[in-house]
Amino acid sequence: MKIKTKLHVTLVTGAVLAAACGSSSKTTTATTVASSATSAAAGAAAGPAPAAITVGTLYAGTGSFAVSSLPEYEGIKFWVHEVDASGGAYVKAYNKKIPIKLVSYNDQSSTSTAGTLYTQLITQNHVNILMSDFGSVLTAPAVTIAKENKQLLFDVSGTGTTFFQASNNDPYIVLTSLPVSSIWPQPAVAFMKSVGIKNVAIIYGANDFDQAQANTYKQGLAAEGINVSFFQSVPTATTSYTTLIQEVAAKKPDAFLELGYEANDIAFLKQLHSSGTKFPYVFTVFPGQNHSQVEAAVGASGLAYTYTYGAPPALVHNSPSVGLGLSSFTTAFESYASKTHINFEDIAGYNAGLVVQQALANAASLSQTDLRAGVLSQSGKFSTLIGPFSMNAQGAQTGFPLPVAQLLPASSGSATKVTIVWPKSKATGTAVYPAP
Amino acid sequence: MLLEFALIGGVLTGMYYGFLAVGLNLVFGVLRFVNLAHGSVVVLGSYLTWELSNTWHLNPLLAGLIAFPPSLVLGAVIFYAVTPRLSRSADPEMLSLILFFGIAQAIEAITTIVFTSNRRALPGSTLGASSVSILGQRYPFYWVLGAAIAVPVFGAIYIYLYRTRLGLATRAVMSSPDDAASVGIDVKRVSAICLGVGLFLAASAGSLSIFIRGGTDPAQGIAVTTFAFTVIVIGGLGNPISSIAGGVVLGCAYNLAQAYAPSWSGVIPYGLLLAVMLIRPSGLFGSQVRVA
Amino acid sequence: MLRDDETLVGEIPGTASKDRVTQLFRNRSFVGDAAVALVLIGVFAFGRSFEANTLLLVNLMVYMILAQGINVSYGFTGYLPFGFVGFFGAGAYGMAVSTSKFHVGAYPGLVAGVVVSVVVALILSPLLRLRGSYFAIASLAAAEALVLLVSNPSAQGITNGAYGANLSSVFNPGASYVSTVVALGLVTAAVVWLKHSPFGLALRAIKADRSSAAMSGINVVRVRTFAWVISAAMAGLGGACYAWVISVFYPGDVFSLTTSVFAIIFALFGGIGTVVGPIVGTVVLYGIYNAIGITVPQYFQLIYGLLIVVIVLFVPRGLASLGASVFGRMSR
Amino acid sequence: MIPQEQSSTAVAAGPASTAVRLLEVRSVSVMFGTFMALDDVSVNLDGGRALGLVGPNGSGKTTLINVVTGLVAAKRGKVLFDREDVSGRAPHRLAHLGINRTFQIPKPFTGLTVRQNVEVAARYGKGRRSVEEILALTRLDRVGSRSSEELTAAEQKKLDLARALSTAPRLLCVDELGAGLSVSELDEVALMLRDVSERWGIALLVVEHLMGFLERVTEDVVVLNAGQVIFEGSLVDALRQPNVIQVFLGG
Repeated sequence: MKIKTKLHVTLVTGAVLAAACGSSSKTTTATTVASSATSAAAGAAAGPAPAAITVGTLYAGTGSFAVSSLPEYEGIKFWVHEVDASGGAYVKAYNKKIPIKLVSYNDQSSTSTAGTLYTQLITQNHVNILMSDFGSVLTAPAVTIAKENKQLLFDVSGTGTTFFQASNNDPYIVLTSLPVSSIWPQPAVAFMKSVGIKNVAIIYGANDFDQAQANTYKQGLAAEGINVSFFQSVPTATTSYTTLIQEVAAKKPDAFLELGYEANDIAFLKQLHSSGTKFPYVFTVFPGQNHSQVEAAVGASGLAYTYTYGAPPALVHNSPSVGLGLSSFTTAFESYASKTHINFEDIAGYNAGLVVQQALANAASLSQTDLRAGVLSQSGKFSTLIGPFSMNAQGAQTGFPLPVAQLLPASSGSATKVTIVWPKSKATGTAVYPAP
Repeated sequence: MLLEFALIGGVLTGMYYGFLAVGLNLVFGVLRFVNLAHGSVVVLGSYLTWELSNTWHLNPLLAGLIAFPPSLVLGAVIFYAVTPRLSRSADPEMLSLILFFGIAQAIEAITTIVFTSNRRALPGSTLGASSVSILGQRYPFYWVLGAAIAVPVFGAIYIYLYRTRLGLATRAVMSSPDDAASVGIDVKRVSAICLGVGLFLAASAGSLSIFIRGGTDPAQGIAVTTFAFTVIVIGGLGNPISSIAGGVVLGCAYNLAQAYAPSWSGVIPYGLLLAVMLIRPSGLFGSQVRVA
Repeated sequence: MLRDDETLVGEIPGTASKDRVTQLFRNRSFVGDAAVALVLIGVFAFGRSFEANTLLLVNLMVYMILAQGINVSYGFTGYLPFGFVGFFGAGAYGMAVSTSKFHVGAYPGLVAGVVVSVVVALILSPLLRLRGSYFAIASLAAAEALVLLVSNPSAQGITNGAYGANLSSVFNPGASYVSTVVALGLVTAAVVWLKHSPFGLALRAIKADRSSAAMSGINVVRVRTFAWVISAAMAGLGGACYAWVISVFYPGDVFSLTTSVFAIIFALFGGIGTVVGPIVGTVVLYGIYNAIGITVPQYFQLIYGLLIVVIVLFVPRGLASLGASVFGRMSR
Repeated sequence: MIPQEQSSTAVAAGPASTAVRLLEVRSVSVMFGTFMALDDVSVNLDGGRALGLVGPNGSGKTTLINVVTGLVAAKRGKVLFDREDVSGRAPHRLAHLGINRTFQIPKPFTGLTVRQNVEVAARYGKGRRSVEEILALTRLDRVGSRSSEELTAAEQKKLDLARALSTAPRLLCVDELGAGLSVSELDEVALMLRDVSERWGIALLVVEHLMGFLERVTEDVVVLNAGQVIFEGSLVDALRQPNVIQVFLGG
């Protein structure tokens, strides 16, 4: 499939070149090749069952998103592997199991390339299921393309709030593996109230993901009567926080939240540690999602006693109604991907596959609208290793809550352990507040 | 108090910024083009540092010394392979710029292939201490270390330029390659050495950059080059020693912005670059336009 | 300010415009260039019937537009703006803000995109005082400053800041595609005009020697600024069309430095100062990018980097110059 | 600005009845950094007349032409053209007024053909002169379709002249046109200059080292040394002046 597509693209560009040079013979050849691909019908419910359900997705092999995108892609591949090993996914429309076939391209973290490739997946590969690449930035180009082509977009981790506004009137998107970023802070706000935090400082990156969280914090904290004494954005490319930390220290807040991407969080935590300044509660986003890498960069002493969003593998839902539980996933995935440290993105990719599986198992036909109805019908009805699945009418994920975790020193002292401390029902340890 | 912190911090980081940029200025002074691969070499130096520290458990700052021989060789190879053809072309200055952009892309690609695109960072504890107290406030140890290393580096460059024969030849080539050639200076040899030394300074600055910039990844190159270019434009193009002054101005401006208008701090280097170029192209500390 | 004894575009003394047209059509290279433009429009106008991935075609067209913009700026006047993508982004945001905040229609939105990029070009025109590499890097700084401006939370009321742009209110795949084809047509026609008009000659004269050009009566500053504005307008139009097609984007997407880099390499590879060069350069390199770049991107970047080195050293005037010399030898 | 007493004035005046004062350089000084390139220089030239500008290297001849044609700004003093103060005006404006020049090292528009080189100047210079006529006059018609960088040095000099002429100047500054030409080429170019000057009534300001060339074009000279006028009058007289001889032989 891949090779054919490449050949196809080459031929078409060749055709344009040939045309530009005034030759006409090559154009005809390319036209024939192309039209044969166009005529294939997509996702028809009637007629015989397809030999395979094609799932198309993109991943970033290089560039700024590669670090997060590659594990997520591994997770998706693992899901395909698992499903096919069990004889395929159950498809309600044909009342039988059908194997899954994965088509994927590398967008190199470039949104314009991603745009072309999403179109490629829809118009040339005619995939039954379209899954987006990691994060809001690389999902954004897929949103309009999916809507234009009336193709349902399974948005894996693009939590940007703008995708799910009711005013968009977009019935072609569902968010599979993370809640929309605007609801991430909810458990954390409750926790901060419970330990009696009165005064909070927030710095956040000027991007969709972080800004949405920051604004939710601001509103949520205000609603709880907690004072936000410092609220500032920094450009996303910022890796220098020392002076800011000094400025915040002067305000003596109980809590200091830094909402950034992974590179921001690493730089922030390192510089906070080097500054010699202490806060009772320090919160960053990524240590909970990619603990091993953040710890390697920051060092255990820099991470100790800071807080983050708790996510699997630290967060354990061991008896999900759908898919593998965390411990069996860990064993199976580690042997499949020959990895030793799994992180949240691996799980997010796998989880997206589970949601797709639910869509197939509950949709009346393979049409994109039926698939969406299939997903929505299951809102509140199943849980996976991330937690209970829940979705609103705009396709935004409202389940999979992210609890509060603290990075407590492990017994050896040279490492930290992500420990869930809130809500109590999920807690695997007790919070140490204020941090020593 | 915050002002004081921002200014002292600005001076400390600024001296390091001068070190980060001085190689670019040396190359510009001698070869008359902007080495767009400068930032990519800085990044390469950072990766070397990471490998040394993580794989070989050596002091990360050793990378700054190890880089010397390969940098000189690389400088000579690039110089002798490229300049003869370029100098015969219609627009050598622009073509050099584009050419070194190509070299930067190639270095970035090789860095990605060898080290993957994963971001690498080293905990501050690798350097020993974590913070230092100056006038009652605590500053990150690597800020102080950066400044402390920048001083001897600039001292060495000063001695090289003003106290050695090769340095005299270098200054002659900087002021006029034709005149230098006419008094028997081997302009090509001096240029090749300076390109090598410039690359070495970039690579060795990279070993601290992984701490001061909070980590490194292959795609940072062009941003580092622009930043370094801002430093040398402020200081004065073609006058390596003035780079330290340019660094301090930029360091202070950036730190003040971080303290009082953090959301605009990212604009500082670019805004300052544009302002200096349009208002005082010779730089704040550069010599006046040379008399013909 | 324009005195009555000055015009921007020189006139041929004592020649009626009709003769002028006849004269142009006798010029074989003009006919060739015009034919290229027409074929190009034809290919893309009917492109959707043989290529279902319209976004691929749109990207191809957008890069051709940008490469032609670089061509005007560097090929005709000798200024190489590394931050050329700034105008592209300005055009995209002109389109986005005018349609989603001020609720103008899509076509006025395209015009607004061009206007915004032209305004940015005029604001930045003092940069034209800078020489060669200074100018190249200064323009890069300007583009970087622009994206920080657009995405800053205090600009959110206008640009929607970091949350990005959403043009779903005017989203129209068919019309936006056709507009891109028309935009490419206009841009190509403008380059054909530049190459064959006295104005284009004046630009090339300035590039060859400023003081001789001034002594020939050319208002160097004004002519150069005008060319700079044309080049920016091209990028702005490309950006506005792209914004319309893609409809949902973040500031970083339309101000990505990679876009500048691609456009510059495509133009240089094909050959600057010609009509056909940037087109061929884009088709070949973007074609290769799509064919192999997607599967082995890091090797592709390596190939790209080395390719630039080879172009600069061995074919500084691009493929078009190679083609011309081969063609010249054959016809002899 | 009060004219200083020691300012020297050179006049190439024709019969008072017909000549009109075309160019008046009044007490011009030019500084390059701390170097005084021109020190209080005044030169006058009447319409249709020719004036030679001689002096050793670095005496300020080319700088004076640069001031007159607007490429260099004077620190003090004025340039009047047709009794109008044109100091500090942009070169293209001066070209439109009728001031033009050739360059010591010819600067053709590389990449353009010889004909296009002249066309640009004809169109933008508002000369309204026929390109073909200029090409024929400067004997470049046979190489009209060649690229300008392919020309010989002598042809490039003629191209410079052709370009200047096509803007229909009333004052033409000629900067060392003779340098590097063979004897026969010198003759040809000198004749050409005389011819166009008489035919179109162009005033000439001629910088020249080669006295043989100069005497075929004009009799009147101004001698510059170290940025100051040291002699004005006829060429024959100049060569009898001890201080002029000393400057040329001893300097």
